[in-house]
Amino acid sequence: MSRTESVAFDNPRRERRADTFAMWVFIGSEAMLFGAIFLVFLVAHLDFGPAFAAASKHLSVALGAFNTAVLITSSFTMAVAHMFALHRRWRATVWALLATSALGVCFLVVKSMEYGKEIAEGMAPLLGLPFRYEGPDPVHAEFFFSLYFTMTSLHALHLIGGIAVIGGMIALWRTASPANRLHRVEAVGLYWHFVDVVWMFMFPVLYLINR
Amino acid sequence: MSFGIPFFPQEASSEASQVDALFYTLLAFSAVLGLALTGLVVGYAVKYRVGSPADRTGQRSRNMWLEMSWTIASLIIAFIFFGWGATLFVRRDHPPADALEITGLGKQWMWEFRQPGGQREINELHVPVGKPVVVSLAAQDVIHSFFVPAFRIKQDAVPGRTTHIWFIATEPGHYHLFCAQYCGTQHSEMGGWVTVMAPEQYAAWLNSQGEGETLAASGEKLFRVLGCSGCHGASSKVRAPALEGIFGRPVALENQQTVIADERYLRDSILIPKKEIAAGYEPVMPSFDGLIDEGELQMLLAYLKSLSPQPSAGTKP
Amino acid sequence: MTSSAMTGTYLSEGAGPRAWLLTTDHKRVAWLYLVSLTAFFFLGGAMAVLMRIELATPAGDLVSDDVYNRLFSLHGIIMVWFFLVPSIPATLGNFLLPLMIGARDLAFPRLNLASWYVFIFGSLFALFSVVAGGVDTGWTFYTPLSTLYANGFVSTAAFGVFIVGFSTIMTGINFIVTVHTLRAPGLTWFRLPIFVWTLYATSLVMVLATPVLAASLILIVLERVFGIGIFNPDLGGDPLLFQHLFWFYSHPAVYIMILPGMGVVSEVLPCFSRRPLFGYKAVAMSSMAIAVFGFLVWGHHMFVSGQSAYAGVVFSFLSFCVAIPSAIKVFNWSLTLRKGEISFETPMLYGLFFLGLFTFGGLAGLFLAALAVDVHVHDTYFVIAHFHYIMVGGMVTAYMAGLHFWWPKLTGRMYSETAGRIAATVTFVGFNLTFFPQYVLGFDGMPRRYHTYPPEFQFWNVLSSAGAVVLAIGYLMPLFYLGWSLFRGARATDSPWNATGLEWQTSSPPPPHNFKSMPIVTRPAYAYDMKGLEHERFSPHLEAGR
Amino acid sequence: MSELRKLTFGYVGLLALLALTVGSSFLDLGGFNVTINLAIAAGKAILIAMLFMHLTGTLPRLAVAAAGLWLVILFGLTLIGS
Repeated sequence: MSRTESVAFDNPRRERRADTFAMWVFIGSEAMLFGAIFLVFLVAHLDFGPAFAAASKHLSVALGAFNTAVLITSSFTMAVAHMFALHRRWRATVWALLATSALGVCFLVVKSMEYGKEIAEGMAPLLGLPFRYEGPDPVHAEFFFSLYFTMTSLHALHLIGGIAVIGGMIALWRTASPANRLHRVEAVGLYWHFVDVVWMFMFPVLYLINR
Repeated sequence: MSFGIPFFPQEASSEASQVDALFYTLLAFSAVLGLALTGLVVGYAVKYRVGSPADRTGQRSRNMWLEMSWTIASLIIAFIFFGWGATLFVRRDHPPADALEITGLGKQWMWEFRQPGGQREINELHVPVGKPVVVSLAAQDVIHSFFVPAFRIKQDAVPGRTTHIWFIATEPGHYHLFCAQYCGTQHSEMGGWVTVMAPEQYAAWLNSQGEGETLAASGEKLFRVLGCSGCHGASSKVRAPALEGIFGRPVALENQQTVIADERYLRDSILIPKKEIAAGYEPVMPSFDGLIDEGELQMLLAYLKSLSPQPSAGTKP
Repeated sequence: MTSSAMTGTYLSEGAGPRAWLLTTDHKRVAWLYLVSLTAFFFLGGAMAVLMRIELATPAGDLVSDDVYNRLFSLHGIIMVWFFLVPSIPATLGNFLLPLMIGARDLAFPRLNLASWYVFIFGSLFALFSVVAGGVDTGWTFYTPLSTLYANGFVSTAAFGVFIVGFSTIMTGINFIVTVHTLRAPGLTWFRLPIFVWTLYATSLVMVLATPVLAASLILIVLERVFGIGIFNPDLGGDPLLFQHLFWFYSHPAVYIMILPGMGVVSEVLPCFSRRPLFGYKAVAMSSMAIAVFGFLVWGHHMFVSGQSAYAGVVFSFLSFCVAIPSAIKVFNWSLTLRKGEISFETPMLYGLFFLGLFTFGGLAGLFLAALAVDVHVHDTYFVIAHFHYIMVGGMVTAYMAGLHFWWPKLTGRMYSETAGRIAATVTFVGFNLTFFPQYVLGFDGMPRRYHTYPPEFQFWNVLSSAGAVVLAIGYLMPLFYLGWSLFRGARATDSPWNATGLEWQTSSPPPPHNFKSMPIVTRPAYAYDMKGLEHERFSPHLEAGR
Repeated sequence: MSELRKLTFGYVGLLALLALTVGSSFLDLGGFNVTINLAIAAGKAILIAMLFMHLTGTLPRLAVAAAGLWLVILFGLTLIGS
């Protein structure tokens, strides 16, 4: 019985299939969450295109592009970890997982540098901070930055969640059976890649409006 | 009214009898279908109760023909009701051209109306019988909803845009006016009466209210006080689009698009001037967002519309 | 039977708070939900009774306008998110889904327990809002009222609902995966009980709609706390966008609530008619159709909101389309009774009352989908009557039917049949007395959410308030006789109603992992017309070849 | 190990698409910039889904198709209203 995590299954292969399916359903659900926020952004973008384009120019494309590359790399290392897990090369798996979470931390560090710069320049319309914006239509630029902070911080929260889960998984590594290790790596990997996909859309939508 | 118990609301507009025709048809249909189903279920329940001598042979648990036919019948009936309701509904968008235009402003927790002659009313609305009336609605704070049950009409007043409702009152009288969209603490107190009067009495009532300043006239005054005329005026040094006859005309924009200068465009141009810049002009106009309230905005819109000769019946965005 | 019948059941496996609060047995988790949801049901119900008492007179004499607004807002929030949405899935569904498909548990037992803790955590926020002074936005949280003008504890309430949303999603994922991967050998999709089909359809809606609600509530909280302006027209935001997002969730949420009720009735009616469900496939498919079409109709809440007339026409058309699968179901249920051997035990009474109330609620839906009529009755008591006929007359009645139907399986005890029949009848009478007058009130033009009203509406309001008292009695009665049966009720046999379905093939109450040996299914659901079903449908001694 | 080669191919492809999307944004193509950006993002999503997430099997595809369909409904019907 201990070969499966859930009493409902009597066979680890079926359990792994169920886990994978559950992750995909969860990802579908998450896609709806981000979809709704993207919809809000799209409606606003259609209404205030020029203001949004102007405001978008105040974001740092260099840092954004760098961070995108970091996330792509982390997805790659995560996929590599899964590959090692399939071949039961556990030590290599752990190293790849550690690399993945380190890249996740790197993304967050760069992101917080960006936040810091934007707050210092007075472009964060949060908590009553003064909004100083040199450009046309500051009202809707403020709207843009509201959406920018909402979307990116929601994404960052998901990333923090992913890093925490990888950490927890490594902490429990010794107690898990090989089957459990494999389907945990698989489940976390799916989540990680999904968070990456979200950023693949967020980056052009926020940073690259008609440079 | 029977024994003072209200079963049916009064019908006091041209819309009311048509909506009621659909309503009562639906009611008859629902009653027939509902009672038939009830009868069927009760009938079966009695006939096939345990121990009854009813014949139970030849039972089937599916019948393709029967299932297909009730599916198709439901579809046809549904489409008839859909078409009927939609036909009545789309007329809301097409008020008669000669309609009397009244502005209504919802705010927590009262309705403020301005007659075409400028007479101001709070929680009261006087209209003549037999004449189309358009009410242009705006909201100062939260969403409100203009609802006159006897007219069978309702329209939300949404902050940040202008909406319209029109009707032809058919019966002189005194009718409830409600706010139908929950709007905060005193929501249920927000409302009053619509008084429908014969045209002569309406004219007399208007006179007794004193010849107020029309909305457009107030708007014109505001236009000068706010300094709009400094740029938009004929003799100004700053080049700004002339506004004579602008309402309802197409405007070429800087980004090669063209929009019709409807209420939405004019409102946005005052509050968000950078959003749609007229082609050939510098985007120098400051935003008046926060400097004027909804009531003042309604005045400015009325003034701008008054600069156009054509009838200014509501066009929805 | 002796008390030894109770040993070796899921109830006898460990007592005390630890054994219950840390359980991962789906049957015990179902009880955790049952107890917490019952508390919320009576809390929300008490608020409704207070409102009805206030409305017995036109003047606002019992409570102030602020208090009244808080009462209906919290009544809505609690009833929708803390009772109706989880009601049948989290209690009966949790208990029965694995039993009905021959599984040892849900696919993810720990996730299941976690979902209850998340639910409780979220409900603490909502309860805090109640205790701290309430919310006065209505359950719909319309902007900009909720973001800029309301002065209650909107953020905590919205945050509570947001958290409870996670619990809903967890349950939905668990159910979907369970149905796909844990069906017993031989249990093909078209042999599944309709209750499983409806739980599946509901889960689909939960998983795909709840995140959109979560997004809109996040934005509300952000607007209130951080002052961003996504729905604030002064900052370029659009208040109607909130309505789109809100109803994208909240209209399908209505189907989250009603679909499992339809499933319960599809179990009860065949059982007490001794007949297979008429048109099984059509009922199964119409459940899926409702789940999908339910997403296409949200704009019918916005016909007079200022959205374009074109959108109104499209949404009206789609709303009429969603009426078809519901109509098909009603016809099928009615014809199930034909040539049956009908008996009228408590679950059947509730089931028949459901059929009537759902039909009359559904027919009112036609009025609301018809554009020109909706313009008149929108935001009036007509709407209140309509959705209470569906949600309370339909859903809660079905919930009571299911609770009475499976009570012997849940507890191993029988309740007093007489008391059950009386309660069902009192509920039915009280319900109609409460809500039928509201149809008339709505057509007469009384707007909803009114603390005071013009005196000519008083007659119908008094009737409605009197009905509410009767209805409250009808709902309180089961609390007593079901509670009494827990300790004094006669022992139940494994299948007291002689029903088909795998859940009746195991003992009452079931053992910890549901079945002593793996069941194999050889027959379609509702094989009431086949002889000797107890022995053929379920072959306990055949071990599956896997 | 051909698997590693597949993953590396995906990785390099993703970086190339990133370069392409950043580069294209500096060209003024009018309204097409947004279209191109979104198309490239969709391409990246497909690469990740197919190569990194191993999107195979009926059930996972069912989940993705459902979410996709529902997003189309959400976007489509909201935008006809505004």
